[in-house]
Amino acid sequence: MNPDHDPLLELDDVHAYLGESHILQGVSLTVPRHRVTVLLGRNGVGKTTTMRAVLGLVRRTGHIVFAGSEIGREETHDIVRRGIGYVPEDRDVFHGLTVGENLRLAERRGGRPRYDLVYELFPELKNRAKHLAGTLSGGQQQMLSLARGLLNDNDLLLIDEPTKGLAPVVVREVVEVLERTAGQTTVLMVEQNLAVARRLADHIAVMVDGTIVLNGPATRLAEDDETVRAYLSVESAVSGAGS
Amino acid sequence: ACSTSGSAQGGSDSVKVGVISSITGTYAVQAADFRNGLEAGLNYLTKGTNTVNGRKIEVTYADDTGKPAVGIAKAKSMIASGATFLTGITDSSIAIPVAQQAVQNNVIYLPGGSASYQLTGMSPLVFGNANKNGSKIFPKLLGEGDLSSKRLAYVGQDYAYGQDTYTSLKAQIDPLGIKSTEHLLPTTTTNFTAVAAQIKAENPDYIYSSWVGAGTDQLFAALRAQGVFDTSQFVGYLITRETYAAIGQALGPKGVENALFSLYYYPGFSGNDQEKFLISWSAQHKHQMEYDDPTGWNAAAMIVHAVQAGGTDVKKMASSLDDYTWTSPQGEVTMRAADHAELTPQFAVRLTQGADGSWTPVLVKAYPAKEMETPVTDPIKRQ
Amino acid sequence: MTVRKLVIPLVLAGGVALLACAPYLAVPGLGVLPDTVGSIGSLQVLGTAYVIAALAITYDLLMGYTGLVSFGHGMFFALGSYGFVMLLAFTSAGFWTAAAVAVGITVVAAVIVNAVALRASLIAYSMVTLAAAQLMAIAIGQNYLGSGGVDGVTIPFEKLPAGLVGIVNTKHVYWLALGLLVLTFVLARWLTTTRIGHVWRAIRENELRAEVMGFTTYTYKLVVALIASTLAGVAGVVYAILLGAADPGETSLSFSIGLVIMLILGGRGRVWGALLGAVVYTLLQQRLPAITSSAGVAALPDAIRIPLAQPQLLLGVVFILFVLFLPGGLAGVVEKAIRAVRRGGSGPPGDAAADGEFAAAVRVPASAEPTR
Amino acid sequence: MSNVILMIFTGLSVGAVYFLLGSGLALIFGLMRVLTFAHGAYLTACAYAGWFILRHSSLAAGPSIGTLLLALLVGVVVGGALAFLTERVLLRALYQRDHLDQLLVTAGLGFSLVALLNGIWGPDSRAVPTPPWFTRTTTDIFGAHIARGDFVLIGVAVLLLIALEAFLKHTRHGLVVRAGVENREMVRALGIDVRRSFTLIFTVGGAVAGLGGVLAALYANAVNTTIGDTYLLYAFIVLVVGGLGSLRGAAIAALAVGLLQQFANFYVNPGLGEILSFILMGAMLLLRPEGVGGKKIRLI
Amino acid sequence: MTDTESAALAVEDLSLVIDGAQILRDVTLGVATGELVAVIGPNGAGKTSLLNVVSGTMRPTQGRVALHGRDVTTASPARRARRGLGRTFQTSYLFLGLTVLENVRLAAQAKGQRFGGLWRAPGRSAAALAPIREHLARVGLDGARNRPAGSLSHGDRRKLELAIMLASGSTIVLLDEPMAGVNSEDLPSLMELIRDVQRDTDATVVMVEHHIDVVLELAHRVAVMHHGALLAFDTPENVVADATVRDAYLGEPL
Ligand SMILES: Nc1ncnc2c1ncn2[C@@H]1O[C@H](COP(=O)(O)OP(=O)(O)OP(=O)(O)O)[C@@H](O)[C@H]1O
Ligand SMILES: Nc1ncnc2c1ncn2[C@@H]1O[C@H](COP(=O)(O)OP(=O)(O)OP(=O)(O)O)[C@@H](O)[C@H]1O
Ligand SMILES: CC(C)C[C@H](N)C(=O)O
Ligand SMILES: [Mg+2]
Ligand SMILES: [Mg+2]
Repeated sequence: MNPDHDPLLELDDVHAYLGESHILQGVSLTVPRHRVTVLLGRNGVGKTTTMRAVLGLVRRTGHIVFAGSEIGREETHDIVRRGIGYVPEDRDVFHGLTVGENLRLAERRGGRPRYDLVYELFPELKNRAKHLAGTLSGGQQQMLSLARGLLNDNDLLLIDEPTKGLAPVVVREVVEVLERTAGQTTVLMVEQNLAVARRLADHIAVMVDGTIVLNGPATRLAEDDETVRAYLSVESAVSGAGS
Repeated sequence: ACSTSGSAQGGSDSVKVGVISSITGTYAVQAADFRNGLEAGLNYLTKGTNTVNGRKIEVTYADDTGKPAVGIAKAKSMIASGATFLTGITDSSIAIPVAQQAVQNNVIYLPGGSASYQLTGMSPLVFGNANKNGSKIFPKLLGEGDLSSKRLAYVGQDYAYGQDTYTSLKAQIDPLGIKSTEHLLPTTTTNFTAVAAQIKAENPDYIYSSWVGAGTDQLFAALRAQGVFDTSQFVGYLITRETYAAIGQALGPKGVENALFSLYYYPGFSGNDQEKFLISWSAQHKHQMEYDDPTGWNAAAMIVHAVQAGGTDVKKMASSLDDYTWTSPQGEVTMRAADHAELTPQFAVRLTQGADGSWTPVLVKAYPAKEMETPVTDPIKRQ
Repeated sequence: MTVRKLVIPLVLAGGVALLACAPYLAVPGLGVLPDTVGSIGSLQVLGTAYVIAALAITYDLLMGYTGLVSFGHGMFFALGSYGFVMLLAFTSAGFWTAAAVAVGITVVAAVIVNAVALRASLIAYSMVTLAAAQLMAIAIGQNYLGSGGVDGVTIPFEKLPAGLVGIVNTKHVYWLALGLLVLTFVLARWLTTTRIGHVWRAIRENELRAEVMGFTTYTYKLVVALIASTLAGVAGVVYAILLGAADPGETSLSFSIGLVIMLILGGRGRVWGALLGAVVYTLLQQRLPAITSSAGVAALPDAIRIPLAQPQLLLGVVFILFVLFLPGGLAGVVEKAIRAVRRGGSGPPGDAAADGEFAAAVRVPASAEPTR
Repeated sequence: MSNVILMIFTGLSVGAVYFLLGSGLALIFGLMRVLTFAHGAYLTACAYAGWFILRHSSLAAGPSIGTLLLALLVGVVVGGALAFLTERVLLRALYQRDHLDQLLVTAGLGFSLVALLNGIWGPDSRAVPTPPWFTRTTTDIFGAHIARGDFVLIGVAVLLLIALEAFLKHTRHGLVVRAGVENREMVRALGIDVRRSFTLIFTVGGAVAGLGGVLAALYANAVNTTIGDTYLLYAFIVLVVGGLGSLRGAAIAALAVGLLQQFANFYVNPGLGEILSFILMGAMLLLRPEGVGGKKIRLI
Repeated sequence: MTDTESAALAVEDLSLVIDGAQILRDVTLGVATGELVAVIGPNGAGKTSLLNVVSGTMRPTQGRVALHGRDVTTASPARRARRGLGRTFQTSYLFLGLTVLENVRLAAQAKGQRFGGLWRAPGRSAAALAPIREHLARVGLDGARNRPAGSLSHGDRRKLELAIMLASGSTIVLLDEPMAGVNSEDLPSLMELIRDVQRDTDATVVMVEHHIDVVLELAHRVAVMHHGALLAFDTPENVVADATVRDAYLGEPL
């Protein structure tokens, strides 16, 4: 089966708005099954917003098809229950809840939470289960956030900068786990650490100012290094001095 | 008065009366009573013409909503549009500043339901209602005979009204040799067990309460639970009809049997023409009579007399009311010149429960205004 | 730019001049006011609205600009009122002495209460001020120092300057109230544009960040609290003159909540929003009963009449609708309208804020804030 | 001695009433961070609902146990329903906004609801028929006359504490709401319908207020439109002293405030207890801002 | 090793215990004026806590903190800031409702606080705004200056933190993971920026950073923390060569 012909997630002309700003201006993107797709782009181009649009966390229009069904109009919790794990860029752990409670909250009804996997990857979380998540260090919070995303057996993982704030050793472990899970799970991730991106990416998508300008197999990243770099160094019209 | 405003002259063909009351708010019942009594009184005294000496009595009503700021604004605007009389206020915190306005602006203030002491003796233009406080009925409720060995415990709200009531009570019972203790509690009290236990420990012969409004029922329940009513006789006020049942129930069978209350107006007692008229007027207007209906009637009586005797001169109108006596549905009423305290009859009643479960006061004894006269403590200073 | 700089003060000055002429205007009050604009009743209502508006502006400095939600701001207003009236009534102090001492008392109380309350965190600050105000309410309710309990205390009017006594002089009291409002407004407007005003807003946004930046936030908060409380005390004195009395209602929780409501109606964090909200609130409160007790309402069937006959109910409903549908308050509506008009004229939408102006009422989504 | 016992029991029963109202507040505030000023109005409305059921009973004999339970049930249902509607209609739109907006909308509702009750039944007190054994019969413990109702109140408060704690422990709703207050979007992004839990918790809070309202009406023998506000202030004290949102903290605080008030009022000076309650609240906020049962979190 | 007496920033015997957990243990560290020190260490090693104690948002249970030789152990964060200390936060910590420009301007204002100046409006002329816009331009945010900080993307917020730092004119700068979330294309220019500023103003910089390339490129010396203690404090080369550091922190390269 050719993954390109059977994408797990497909965005077609998706527009998203924040306040009065038009952030995504017609994003079209395919995320092939059982592959890692890395979304690249400068700060402020709309990578995070794209993920949030898939989850229904921002006002959006256009078509979003997940595993064959249109989810562009569904509510966030219904979308997520279809089998999506989300690791936000801000960590967004619940500071007032303990580490254990954070994980308990992430358990999906009817599913089998994979505590063994999570604790093996981040043993620290087990030791700190009774502590408030708000007392964790930045990196430890990132671990918790990743753990919440990995806890359930999801079909799709949306991961926004998974290695941000992690020590190099841990980055390595995370990469290995993601490689392992990629066999059964589909991953769409944003990653600024180029080493990580290179290692994991099967597919890439490059964003400039709210649209996808490049979307294809990662071999292009190596071959077309110049093109990709050219896109990536385009000053964003939103945050750049040019506006 | 500092200013002789043109307002008092008004239109020479009409007399303007401004009624300010809590049409909405805590004292809405009193406001409705007052209005009914006033209208009935005016109708009766002017034989339905609503004119005195050829001058029309024009009454306007305003809602103070229980707020002094609103009440004062209404008063000022009524004064500005030529009112000669202001009346109708139940809430003391509005009555006092409005009475001040009346003095400043050469307008006559007539009593509404407010029981504040500060109104008596304030000014030649201000007429107070002294019935609810400082009444001689207090000792009468305690019974005849030698009382010198008796003890009384007083419970009241810890502000001017409750404090004043105790002061006047004490002034009446000290000469009789009755020893008394006072228990003043914050108006916001909700649990009365502590005070009930204290009173129980004192084992007084009488327990006297001037409590009104929120907390009344808890107070009675607590006194009863501690068995105060088993050993002490209750004496106190009855205010609106709505509270009869709560008080009766709380007192319990034994407590209610012994309890004696004072009442400002006992419907049906005087049986005079005025009362008959008020009763039929109320029936016509589908109004349930209460203790403040005569307050309105009394205001009407004073207005009509003042206009007859004083013409258009405010000072003359006011002085015509000094020591004026009239017949009201309550009986004979006098406006005492020295301090402008309104002397009215008082009634001692018991509370009884009818077969249908409703509670009604039953007359024990009526006291005419003369017997109710208290010493003048705060005479009006006249230049 | 320069045109704006000239036009706005001119318009404001013109507005004030017009309001100052109100006592001589025989324009109909159109139901908003009890009578014609220049009538005594209307002047009294307007005067009350002005004083309350001045108070609301001082509260906006605290709550709208600095983010300090006090539930006891009425306390300082009441201290001004009670201090002034009680000094006049029970001491030989004259008018000016009483006024000055009353404001002095307010300042001392404000220093004590705020120095203590500001040590606590934000929500605790609300509660400590609530506790302080309740203690004062209890003290007044229980007639401490002759404060009169529920009756309040009235001004012995012989001690007032002759020009403030009697309804013929209502216009003087009106001007006094207007003067207070103009003074407070100008002062607040100016304060909010200064550097200190910017620090207050920074504290509202993120206090710890401001502290780490080098602002001793405690001192800044104390300064704004003192300014607001002192002005509230002055407003209290004027209110006492207007009312002829000190009124225990000023100490109640609902009075202080009323201030919050005014800011919401008008739009918090904007001086003229507070002004607008307070005026509308006061007018509604004074005028709704007239509507609800009108003959038209009395004739309605019970199910409609009962709700309509309760001004508090209508006020509550109006207020709920505002919170729900006009979160920027009246000021927000006006600003939106102005922006729409300007946009229709020229310039791209994003260009409205000039360099150095605060961003116009940005609503940062909750998720954008760091979870603390 | 008998006075000490009496004061302990009345202190406990006053504390129980404070807890009945305070726990609903603590639940709502502790989990949802909504400081609801409508809570007093719920209590008042439910007190009237209870009175509505009880008023047909004879005043002398008092209502039967069945009627009593019915009144309690109606109170709980009315309180729950009011809270349910409040949450659905008013609060739901406001979670993305400042907590102050939520406070204000409930304050507006509180105003309106009390005004409506005023419009229908007037400002005067209404007598609530109470079974004779509730307020009028006493049990003697070491010579102190303790009203039987006091035992009922204390019992109900204890049961309520147990029930609420069990509810939070054995369901995920408490967790969902606490997390939802911090970051609503993230809870949704975990696949949880956060709105359901919010509605449920708010409704439970209202139902608890309803229970408190009917009991307060029985306890006072009467209802009027101010009873909610009277208790609300003390419920706030309990909430604050207990540590914003801790149920157990609220229980301890309610107990402490109740006892403090009774002893101060009895042994020193009536009214002192009320003043001391506010001083206690102020002191607590300054010395231990997180309250008896609250926890501190790292800021950065 | 810098003598802690003459150091711009010195901490001595610093310990921090919260609820029985030892978060910092006897940390002694001196950073010379004009030196750029990187702090590395596993997650939860205590790096941020060290910055918190130095900047005053946390009080140590034991030990001393000195800035330019002056003891500030009990001083408030604001006092330390006025002594020239500035810091950024691990997760951006900004005035979200104020514009980007205002965020930066406040930092500049904090530097020159004078009582009289408080009662004047901040300058709005082009000349007055020039230095602020200059700072914004250096991090690439001048175009966004009138937008509320709350509407910036994550990476842009990190850049704004740096601009704030520039404007504050601090002589001792603590940076907590300044590069986290910054897109890879902008890394070199921001590194350049940090180096330039540090050189031009002779500022003392302590930077916590997990980007090992950045550390190697910028740092004069590297402090390694582990379980709250200072494990090593040496040149980047020596630290990277250290076997324990490799095992506990760096691991195999990807
Ligand atoms: N609340 C908001 N209002 C207006 N614009 C916003 C808001 N939040 C974000 N934006 C803008 O939306 C654009 C896209 O933001 P997004 O967070 O998706 O970027 P990103 O590609 O993830 O950037 P980064 O790499 O920095 O995380 C940015 O230009 C940002 O400034
Ligand atoms: N308030 C607190 N209560 C309990 N533990 C705390 C508290 N603050 C910090 N800690 C713990 O102290 C340790 C050090 O935290 P710190 O934030 O300093 O780590 P860090 O070195 O900055 O880590 P990272 O690289 O992940 O940001 C962590 O284990 C953290 O959980
Ligand atoms: C007897 C009461 C109705 C009097 C009222 N409390 C007053 O203001 O004086
Ligand atoms: Mg992003
Ligand atoms: Mg850290």
